[in-house]
Amino acid sequence: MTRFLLRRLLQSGIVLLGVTLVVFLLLQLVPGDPVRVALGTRFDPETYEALRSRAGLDQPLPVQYASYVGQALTGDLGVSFRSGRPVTAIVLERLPATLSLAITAVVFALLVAFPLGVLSALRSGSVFDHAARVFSQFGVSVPDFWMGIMGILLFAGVLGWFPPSGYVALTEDPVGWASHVFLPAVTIGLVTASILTRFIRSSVLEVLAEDYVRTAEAKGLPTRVVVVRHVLRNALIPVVTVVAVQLASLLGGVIVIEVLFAWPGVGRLTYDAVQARDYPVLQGAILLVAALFLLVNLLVDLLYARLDPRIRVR
Amino acid sequence: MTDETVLSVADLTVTIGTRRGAARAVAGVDWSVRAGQTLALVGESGSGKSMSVLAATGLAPRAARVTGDVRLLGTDLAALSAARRRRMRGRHVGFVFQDPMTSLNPVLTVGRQIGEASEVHLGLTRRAARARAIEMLELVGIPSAADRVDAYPHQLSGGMRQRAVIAMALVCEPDLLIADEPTTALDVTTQAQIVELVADLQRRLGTAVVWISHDLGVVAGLADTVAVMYGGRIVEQGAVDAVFAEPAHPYTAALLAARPDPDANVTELVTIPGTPPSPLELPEGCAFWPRCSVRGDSRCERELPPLVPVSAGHQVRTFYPRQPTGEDR
Amino acid sequence: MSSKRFRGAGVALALTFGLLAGCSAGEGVAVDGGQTGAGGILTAAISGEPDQLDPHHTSAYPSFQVLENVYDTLVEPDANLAMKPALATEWTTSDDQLTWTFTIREEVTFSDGSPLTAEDVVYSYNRIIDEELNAAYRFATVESVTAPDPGTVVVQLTAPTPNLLASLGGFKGMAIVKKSNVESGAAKTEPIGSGPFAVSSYRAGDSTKLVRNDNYWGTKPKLDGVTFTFVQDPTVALQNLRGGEVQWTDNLPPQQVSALRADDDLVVRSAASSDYWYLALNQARKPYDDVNVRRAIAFALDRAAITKAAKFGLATVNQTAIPKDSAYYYDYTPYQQDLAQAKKLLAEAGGTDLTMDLMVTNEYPETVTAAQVIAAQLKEIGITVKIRTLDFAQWLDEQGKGNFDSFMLGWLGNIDPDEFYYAQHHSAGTFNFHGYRNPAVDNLLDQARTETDQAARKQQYEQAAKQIVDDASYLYLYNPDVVQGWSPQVSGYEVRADRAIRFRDVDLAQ
Amino acid sequence: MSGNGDSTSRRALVALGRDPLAVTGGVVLVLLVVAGLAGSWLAPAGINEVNVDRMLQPPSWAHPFGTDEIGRDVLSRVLVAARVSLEVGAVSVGIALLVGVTLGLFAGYYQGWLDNILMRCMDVLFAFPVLLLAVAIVAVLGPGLRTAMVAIGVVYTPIFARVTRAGVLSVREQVFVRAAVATGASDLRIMRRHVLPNIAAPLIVQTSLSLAFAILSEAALSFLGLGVPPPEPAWGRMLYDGRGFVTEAWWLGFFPGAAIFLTVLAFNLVGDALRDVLDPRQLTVSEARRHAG
Repeated sequence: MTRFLLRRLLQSGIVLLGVTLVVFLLLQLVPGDPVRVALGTRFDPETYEALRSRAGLDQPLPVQYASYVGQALTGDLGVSFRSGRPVTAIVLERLPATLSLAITAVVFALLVAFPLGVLSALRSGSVFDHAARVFSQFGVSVPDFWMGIMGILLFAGVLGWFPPSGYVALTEDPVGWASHVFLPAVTIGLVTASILTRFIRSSVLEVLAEDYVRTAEAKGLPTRVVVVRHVLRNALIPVVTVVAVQLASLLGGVIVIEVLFAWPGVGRLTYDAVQARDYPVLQGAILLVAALFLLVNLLVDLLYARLDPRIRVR
Repeated sequence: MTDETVLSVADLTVTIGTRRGAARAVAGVDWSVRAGQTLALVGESGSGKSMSVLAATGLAPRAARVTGDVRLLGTDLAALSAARRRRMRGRHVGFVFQDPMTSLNPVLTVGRQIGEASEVHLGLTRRAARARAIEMLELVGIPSAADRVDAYPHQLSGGMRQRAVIAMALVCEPDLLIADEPTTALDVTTQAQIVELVADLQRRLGTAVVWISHDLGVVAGLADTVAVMYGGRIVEQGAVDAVFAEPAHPYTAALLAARPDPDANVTELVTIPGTPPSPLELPEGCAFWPRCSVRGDSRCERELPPLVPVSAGHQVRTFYPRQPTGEDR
Repeated sequence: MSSKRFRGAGVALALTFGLLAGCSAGEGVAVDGGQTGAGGILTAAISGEPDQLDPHHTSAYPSFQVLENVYDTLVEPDANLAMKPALATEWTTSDDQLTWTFTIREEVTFSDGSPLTAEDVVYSYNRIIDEELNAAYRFATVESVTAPDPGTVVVQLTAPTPNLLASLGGFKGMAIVKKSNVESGAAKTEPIGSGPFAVSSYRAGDSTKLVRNDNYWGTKPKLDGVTFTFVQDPTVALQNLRGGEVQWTDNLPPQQVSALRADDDLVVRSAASSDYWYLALNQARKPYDDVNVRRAIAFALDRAAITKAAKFGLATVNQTAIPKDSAYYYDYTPYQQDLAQAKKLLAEAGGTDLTMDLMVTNEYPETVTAAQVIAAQLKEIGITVKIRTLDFAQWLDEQGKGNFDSFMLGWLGNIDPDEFYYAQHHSAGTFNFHGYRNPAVDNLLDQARTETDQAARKQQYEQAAKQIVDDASYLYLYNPDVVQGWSPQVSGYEVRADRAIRFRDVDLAQ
Repeated sequence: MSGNGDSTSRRALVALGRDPLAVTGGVVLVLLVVAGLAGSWLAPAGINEVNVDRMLQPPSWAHPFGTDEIGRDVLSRVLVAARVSLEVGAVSVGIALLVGVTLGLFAGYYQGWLDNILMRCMDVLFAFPVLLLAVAIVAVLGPGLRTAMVAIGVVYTPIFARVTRAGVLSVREQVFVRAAVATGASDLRIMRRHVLPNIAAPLIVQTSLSLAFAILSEAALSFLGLGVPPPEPAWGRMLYDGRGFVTEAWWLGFFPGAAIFLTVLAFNLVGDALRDVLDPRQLTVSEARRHAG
């Protein structure tokens, strides 16, 4: 277990280092000089040099990279070209909005996908199963932003049940938050739900074909016990991973949905940074997202080990 | 030991709907097993031997359509509700399946898996079920059972797991134990131990056993009666001694000949040419005809031979029963 | 980075006040007169988000929307855009026009209670000059700023600058800041000014909240506070306004404005802005160096159609830069769409099968929309337009390098004719990226710059404008309207032609 | 094993023909390709026929999908935009396929340090949510059709690398590969003749599903204004342009979105059916990662 943990930690560390390299190199790939671009027309040599050296761009590349990583380790991701504020603070400010949206969406997705996936597997071939498969096929194929637009049209425009966009902090006004989070969360949630439904269905189907399920049935256990204790306990182990991966990528900010619903999360921040060519912010946001992603994956592996006794000892 | 029939099956037919049409896995099979007795069902894979047992006990896949008369301890199972059938099965029938590696749930301790049937059917508390599990583990000869009860399946060796599975099957002291090729996945030494264990437990508990196998060697020392199946039908059945001494069906004879002889060179295995028929495309006549060494006449190809008695309690399904020469065995 | 060009309000001259007729009836003064209203907090939906709140550093219009209510300048434009006293109560000019002496208002404090003195003015101006911040160009003729005593600021000039007041008071980029607030870096998020409101919270991506500054030197605001929320989507802003979540917005869906004007549940008002949008052709490149090619293109355009597509009619077609309401408006419309004339000119110039690159930017979606209409129109005279849509930063970069055949953009907030013409069309102009060179125009613009006689100045600018239009240096398209809407609860608000959003006199009926 | 591919594809085709969903998907795809090839020819009006006198008209006989904010015929633009979607999808998946398969082949075949380095690199790319990475790449290279293709290609490369590598690892140990090694065939020859044909099935499935996701990604990029620039019609871009008008002109949002949906659905249906036939147990990595982020 400890070895497993150490190996996974080391692996994640290496990947994270790679991520910083990619993020760092992104800036180098910008055609022309990012500082020059950042300055726009207001170009004068002195400001230019000042900004360059403030960004450390007058150093050789390896030195720049080393200091970038070094500073990143201490939580310093540089300052925004646009506002001059520390990137770390800017990015962290956006996290609660993204977090609350992502978690709501995943909870919603699970509420839909779990019964749908499990039941359609247990009744595979039935009308219900076909309906669930149609649902998930639609959900996987529908562009989420289109569904979002249609949702705004229907629920905000025609019916007027929910505000079409905007954000209220959960801590300030839970009811306002709930009414604002509904449309974006459902939009993302439905797409996530269809992915999960498929996955849960196939995972349950796979377990249903296992010998130990037949053994359990042979013991004359009630169906409920067979399904819950023997089928689901096994089938849901891989599902946990997929749910976590979904959550992790949602934490990265669902760019289009956040933009569409004016949700001030990490995704919107990334988009705004791209629009404003604010590379330090873009770098920081991407780095944070990738780090979060890796962290969640690491946690999932550990959780996996808790859930599956076969891994525990290894 | 009584003469009571524990499980009897009459005219059992199993049809499985597939995308490519209906497959007749079992076609009109009759057999029964009495308390304390062992019935061996023998045949190649796909012959319908497992399916007939699973179908009889209500474990056939959902796509299967089962007809026929099945009586467990005199009760017509078909007349029962699904839930009552399940309870009957769990209480009175124990199962041991082929692969101990896959027939245990990897995320539950063996103790829990052994005990849970006794919770459901005997109404034991979880704690009592655990004690019962330890008892059962001891019964099947697992050392330091009190520790092993909390082990996960992957922490046990193959032989130990199969012992645990047997313990699981016997936890409610069933009247019938169904062993579906329980030794196939094990090495030879362990095989012998498991066979010995089941025989021993049967003696002690008076359980009836249905032993499904493709290995006639195992069956010989174990069974009272044997039924040889091919293409979903019984082709020969009778007392084990009679059938082994004088196989009347060419298939039985071939199976006996294909048996690895411990004394002979292992590389010279005799095999039956050809492959068993697909349940989707069963021939009109004798299912064994395409592979048969006898192939008496064209009647074999067109007409299904009836099951005819050869001697008392010994029946065979062929137009050309082998003459009892005793040469082959 | 672009403030100079986009946010620079120009010289304050007595422009004709640009409110449309509809506004003058009953607007401006609360019905219940001077009675102190219920106060409350007004929520205003603005389309963009402040990048930061340091007035000297920011270049974003949303920042100035907020800062308008937080900071003061020495002088400020009134409703007619004439400069009136603010932090300075009065000022004198030396005979040689080179020394300006300002008297600073007494007992003005910042919102934290500390006094604002002449030293703060000197600090603020020198910060802009020394650090070459966005507004530094406004001090181009300033030699020094000094404070002989806490109540006096002296500005020494190198040349007569008739529009100095407009430079100092035209927008909040010239705000008087507090040294300690700036130097601690706090000004970016928690700026301390002397205006009617103070920032109480700034949450990026979400909202900025202001509370009433009880130390304010002027008439105390009636509102307890103002919350600025950012709503990018105009239909959403409208919905929020109708739903009562916000009480004011400048982000109404343009295509709905004419219908909304008739809506009793909302107040929608507009004013002609001094912004203008134009098409520029790169005269450093062939064949656009040929005036006939440029004129051919000018004749091919249907400005009304472009305006309708880009602004849904919320703009006035114009062929010169300065809007109709301005005292400097020059009525000159030589180019009515005339395809035959356009083709003839093009043929004379030998231009056939021309492919023209047109650079536009997502930052201003109307340029993207208009470009598609322009492309369709130029197709009629055989010019294939390749539209190139860029990020604004990239756009500026390309413009700076002269990498374009043509581009479309606007100038926002110019007031003085010098701001309309000099930088753009003088051969030494800083924004003359399209390479226009005409010595006669240079001469006129130079003269007009220091001409103190108003009539003569107007005439010089008219001559310059005529030449610029004839040469098709810029192909002027339209002057957009400033359109804002609010709830009938709101009283005391006026739409301003300079787009400044002032909530100091606003009241909110509960 | 050379006969394998032939019978596999025949088997696949027959099985697909029996699957009504796959047939539906296939028909939609054929229609799309027709629209892509002959869109401008089929279109009732020019795609850039601006007419400010018929702005934002609802669907009618003259304009079945209505007109947009500058009076262009939406139906014509939706038709012509099929080409862009298919082109971006094909080119970007082509890039991902080429690079990913090459990397996966080498990693899986040689294993050892090369494998380690290559796959760690893929892990790094995998650590970013799909759309975020694409947006970042576009931000760096500047928006446009070509950068969108490159960005989407890069994003989907690791999936192909992983699928390929997994296939190679299992095929490598099989007798015929070892036999080929024993006969002294060159590595490249073995990879081409023996390994590749045997991992074709998962790759075909992955390609088909990736096409769906690539088209979705392009639409998302265009919807953010980072994909195909105007005036060229692209479905995502049309949604982006029409965003401000959806409440009063639903057709601006509805039709281009429906076109994206149908296209993606068609590719998914065909891909799923292919998977059922060719590679029933394949875990579609892209599916779990579909969340464009």
